[in-house]
Amino acid sequence: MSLEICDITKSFGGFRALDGVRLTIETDALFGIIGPNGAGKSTLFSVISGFVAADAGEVRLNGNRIDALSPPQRARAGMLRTFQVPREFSHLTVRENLMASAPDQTGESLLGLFFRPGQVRTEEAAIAETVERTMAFLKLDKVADVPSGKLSGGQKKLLELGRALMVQPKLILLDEPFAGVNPVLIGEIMERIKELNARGIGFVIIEHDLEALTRLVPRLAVMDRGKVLAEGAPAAVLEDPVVREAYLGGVS
Amino acid sequence: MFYAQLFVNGLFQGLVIGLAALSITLVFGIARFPNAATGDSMTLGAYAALAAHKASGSFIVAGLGAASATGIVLLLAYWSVFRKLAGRSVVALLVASIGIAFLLRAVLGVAFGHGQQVFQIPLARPYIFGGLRILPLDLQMALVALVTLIAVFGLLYLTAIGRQMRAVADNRDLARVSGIRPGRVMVALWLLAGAVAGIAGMMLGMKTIVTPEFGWEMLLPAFTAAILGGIGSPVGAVVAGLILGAMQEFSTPFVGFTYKIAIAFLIMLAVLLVRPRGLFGRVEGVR
Amino acid sequence: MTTNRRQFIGTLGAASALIAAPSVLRAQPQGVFRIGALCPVTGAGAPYGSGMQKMITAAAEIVNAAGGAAGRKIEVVSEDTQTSPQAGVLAAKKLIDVNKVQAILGTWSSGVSLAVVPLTNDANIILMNTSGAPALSVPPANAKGLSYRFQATNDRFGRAFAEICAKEGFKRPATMAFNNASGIGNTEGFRKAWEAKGNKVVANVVYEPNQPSYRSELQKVLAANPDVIVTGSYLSDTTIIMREWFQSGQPVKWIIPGWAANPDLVKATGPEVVEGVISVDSISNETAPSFKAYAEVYEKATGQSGQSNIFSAMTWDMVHALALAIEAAGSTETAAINAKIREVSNPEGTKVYSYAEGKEALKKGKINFEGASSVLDFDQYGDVSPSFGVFFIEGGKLNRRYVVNI
Amino acid sequence: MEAYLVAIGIIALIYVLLSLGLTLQYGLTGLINFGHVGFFAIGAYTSALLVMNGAPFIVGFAGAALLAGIAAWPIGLVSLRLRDDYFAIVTLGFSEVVRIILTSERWLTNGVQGIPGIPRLYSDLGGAAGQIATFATILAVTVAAAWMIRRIAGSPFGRIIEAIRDNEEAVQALGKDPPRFKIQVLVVGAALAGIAGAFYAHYITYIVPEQYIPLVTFYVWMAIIMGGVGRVSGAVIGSVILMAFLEGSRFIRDVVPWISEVDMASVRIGLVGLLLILFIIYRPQGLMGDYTKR
Repeated sequence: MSLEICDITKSFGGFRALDGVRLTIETDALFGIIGPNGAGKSTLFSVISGFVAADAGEVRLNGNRIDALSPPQRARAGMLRTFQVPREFSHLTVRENLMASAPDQTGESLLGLFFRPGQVRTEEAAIAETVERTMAFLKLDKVADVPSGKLSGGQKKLLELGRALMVQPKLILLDEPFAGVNPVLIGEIMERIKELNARGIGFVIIEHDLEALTRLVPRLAVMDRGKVLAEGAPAAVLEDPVVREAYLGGVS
Repeated sequence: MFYAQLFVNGLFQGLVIGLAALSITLVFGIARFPNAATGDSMTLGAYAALAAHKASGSFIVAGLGAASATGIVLLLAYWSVFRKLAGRSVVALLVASIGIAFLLRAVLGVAFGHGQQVFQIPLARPYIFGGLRILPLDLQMALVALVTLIAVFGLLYLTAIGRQMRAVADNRDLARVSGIRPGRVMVALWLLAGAVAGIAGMMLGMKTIVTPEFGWEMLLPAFTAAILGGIGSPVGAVVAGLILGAMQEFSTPFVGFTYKIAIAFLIMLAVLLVRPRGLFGRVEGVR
Repeated sequence: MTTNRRQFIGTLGAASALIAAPSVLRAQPQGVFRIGALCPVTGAGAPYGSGMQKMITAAAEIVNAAGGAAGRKIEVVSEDTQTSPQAGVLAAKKLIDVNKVQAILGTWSSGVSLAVVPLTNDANIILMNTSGAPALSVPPANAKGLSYRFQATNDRFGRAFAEICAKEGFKRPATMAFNNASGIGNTEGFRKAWEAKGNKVVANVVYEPNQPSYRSELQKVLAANPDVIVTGSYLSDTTIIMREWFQSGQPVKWIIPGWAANPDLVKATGPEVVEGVISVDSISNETAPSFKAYAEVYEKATGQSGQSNIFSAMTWDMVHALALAIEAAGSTETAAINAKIREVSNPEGTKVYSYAEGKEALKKGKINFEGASSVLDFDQYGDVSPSFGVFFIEGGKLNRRYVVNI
Repeated sequence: MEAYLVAIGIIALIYVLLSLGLTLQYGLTGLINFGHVGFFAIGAYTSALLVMNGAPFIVGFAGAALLAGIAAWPIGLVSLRLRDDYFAIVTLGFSEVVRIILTSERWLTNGVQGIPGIPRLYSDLGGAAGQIATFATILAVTVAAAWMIRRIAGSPFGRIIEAIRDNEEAVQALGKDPPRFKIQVLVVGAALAGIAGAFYAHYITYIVPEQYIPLVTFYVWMAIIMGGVGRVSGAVIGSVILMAFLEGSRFIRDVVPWISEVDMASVRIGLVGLLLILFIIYRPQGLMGDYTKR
């Protein structure tokens, strides 16, 4: 079971954001991607999740090509993503954000809403229960009824993770989950990720914070200028001279 | 020959559409919203040109009057309305621009009355080129459009402020980082977009008659041309205006004179669905 | 929601009770006959509307000065239609329900008249309009015969055009119509009348308002090589068309309705362009004493000449015809008044030109009121048939050559 | 007096119905529909033509809702692919095309001559009673529509459309297809406008293409912006203010006599413009507060 990224290339105007990226990631792994600004990390996520179409290359999930699938279809296949800048539904409360994320609700269609009210009520009760558990797990229960636009940056990151969890994911792509988050909360989030991974959910994590990432993931890839420079265990990768040259700017 | 003549008629009408579309595309590219006040700005330009023409008897003065009056009024609109909406949604700006359109029309209606006004232009028989009738007035009009375009493109490509405008249009954040002051760019933008709309209004007024309502009707074809040309592309807007004008007239033997107005809409729809970035547009999508 | 529903039912009950209230509440004050002046004071009809309204008030004052009608004073309540059917309906509702008027006078555009006439029919009161749409003559609009039209229908205009066309010896007419009820009404009326004479129309073009140019439309019409073009047009589009036609250089004659081919057109295009254009207009009864009386009052009220607004001559006549019918009926019942309107306006009878004169003559026998806008004879549909003046534009002046009666 | 108020009430309720449709589309979902009047026109013509050809009123109204809804379908399909502002322009163009079709297809719509003599609701009850019954019917329909929209707003469906309004891509990232929701919203809002159109046709009894100009759309926008975007109470209050404005302008000349009659139409449209600008700048949440203050 794996996510395979084969020779993905993507240009914006004359700028080559991804240049033949090739990676294979086990879907139950904890996998990190690091790289400087503009290395193409977020673009890679957008290509994997279907928001940006690649110019060339293939994306396979469990051996099946998914390039033709729309972003929602990819999400329904169990591969969720979060965004670098949190995209909470700002006028909805935390609870509503999570309830909205539950999949396959009868009340999501107007016909179901008006003609199967009993079914809708039953489902709502079940979803509410799941939401309570998710909020407790992510320690969001204190802000359950706060409009999500008013949350702190870290809480928004947690909420994004929570929404993804509501969809019963197999693999979550986390885009900079620690950026702008206070250190205490970073520890918290890392614990949650480890717990979830232990339950079989895979993570691919883009991160700036090298130190945080090396504590979390057993394997990572380094990207620069749209290319993967190296891949492997953090210690080995960081010793790679090419990586040191490109990413760490020669700092020893 | 019948069709060739229709085609030529359309091209000259397309000049006005193209200039209006140029004003829209400048604003859309830089201020990032569809300015629904463009049509009524044209009306303002036409009245300003009328007044200047009556006072001076010179069409050059009339053109300058149209350009400066409309530019200044749009700049005032920017200062008093659009600037206050910075950071708000596109809807807010769009609705505000409709408000400005209505307000302009009302003021012009009260100030100049609802009766029609005309430019006192001596009428002349057409030149005939191989059976095609071409009016001297249309040729003069084309010259005015050409001068306007040269001025606009000169400004955009040869001056510092023009380069800054294009930089902001390309990437606002990048432009800010590189030290461009958006305030100055916006002032230049509104003056320029207003001046172009004003000239377009004067041309429309010279071809037809001037009433307080006449500019609004140009909005749909002008938006269409802006989209067809590719939002943010000045060259595209003008070329698309010409194409649109020609297509509208060319279609009349087949669809009649009523449905030719709907042609603009169908073209717009087709472009948006098939090639959203238009003829000359950048990659930036419409989705 | 429950409170809402209860409140709603309560309100509904109260409202029905009030409206179904005994007729005592609805009765008019003694000694007054109230009429509604429902004119296009704002909107597209604004150039005429306020003059029309003023003439209704002024004529009512004259009637009252002569002792009123059937012993009652005429009282006028004014409202604005905004030249919009929706606003017109609301205004008519107000006049009928709040002011309890017994007749509504002065609706102008066909859209407003067509929307108001069901209300006046329901309320069983008279409506007098100046609209052109043929639909107003027949049921359902005029199902009760309570609606009177003081303006020539568009159809009649068209027939006049055909008459002139024949008289001038044109053989190959084409038409150009502004795409609205009045524009198409004119050219369709022309086409029907012309084809009824066994002739053919070589081209028909309908064009849209507010176009930057009508060159392609013209091109199509001229391609048929007509010797005359008959239009159903307005001033603004006619201005553009005439200028573009002149520049095309193809010789052709024009027959244009008077509201488009007028001194404003000459001013807009210059005299050279419109030289020889034939302008057709329904003409007021300008030699009659009634017109003189009207024109005097109109000039005093507005500072403009009586000829500048034919619709206000019509509203002037409305009050006169209505008041004379009331006087003749000796009653304020709608049915009784309605029965007398044709009797006091149409021949046979002593010709009278003012209210006082008519009131006096009524004592002796039948009268025939001759109005300011026309001789005011209503046909079976309640339509007048005014005369049409045929004007030729010569050297920038409109010279009347002859008059056509349909 | 009462009958006049009932008449104003009927027109006001027609605007409430229109505003409710827009509240669902723009207020809750964020769709900038600038072509509302097109659906209003489709409803008016559909019901008028059906009833005048012998169909019962209920069929006329159902047809109006259905056809307006169906017309929204292709517009919905287009909306899937367009950004907000483009969608606004497309819908504006759509309503103009509707007007052009109504003008041109004379065999069906009688073109610019319009359709006179459209049957009124409850005409057999006679003037006052029929009027009250009409008012009661449209009130009942409006209350039902308001109830439906509140129900939608508080439902799983409502959560998603508000989520779409707040961030469409995030909704996609959760495995949900925004187009599915947008189309439903457009169809329901259009159907409401269609029903409003049917009421309008059977109340005014005369319809003509020139009644269906974009200004009507912007009247409705003015109503919801003044009332408060995304709230049922906002739609109601906004429509009441709009009606007071439209009818009340009869009295403006009494207050400011130096405005000539001819200029009143200009003053009216200028005030619409000014109010739009002022509300957008200084009170974007409207009088009743918008969805942020629910």
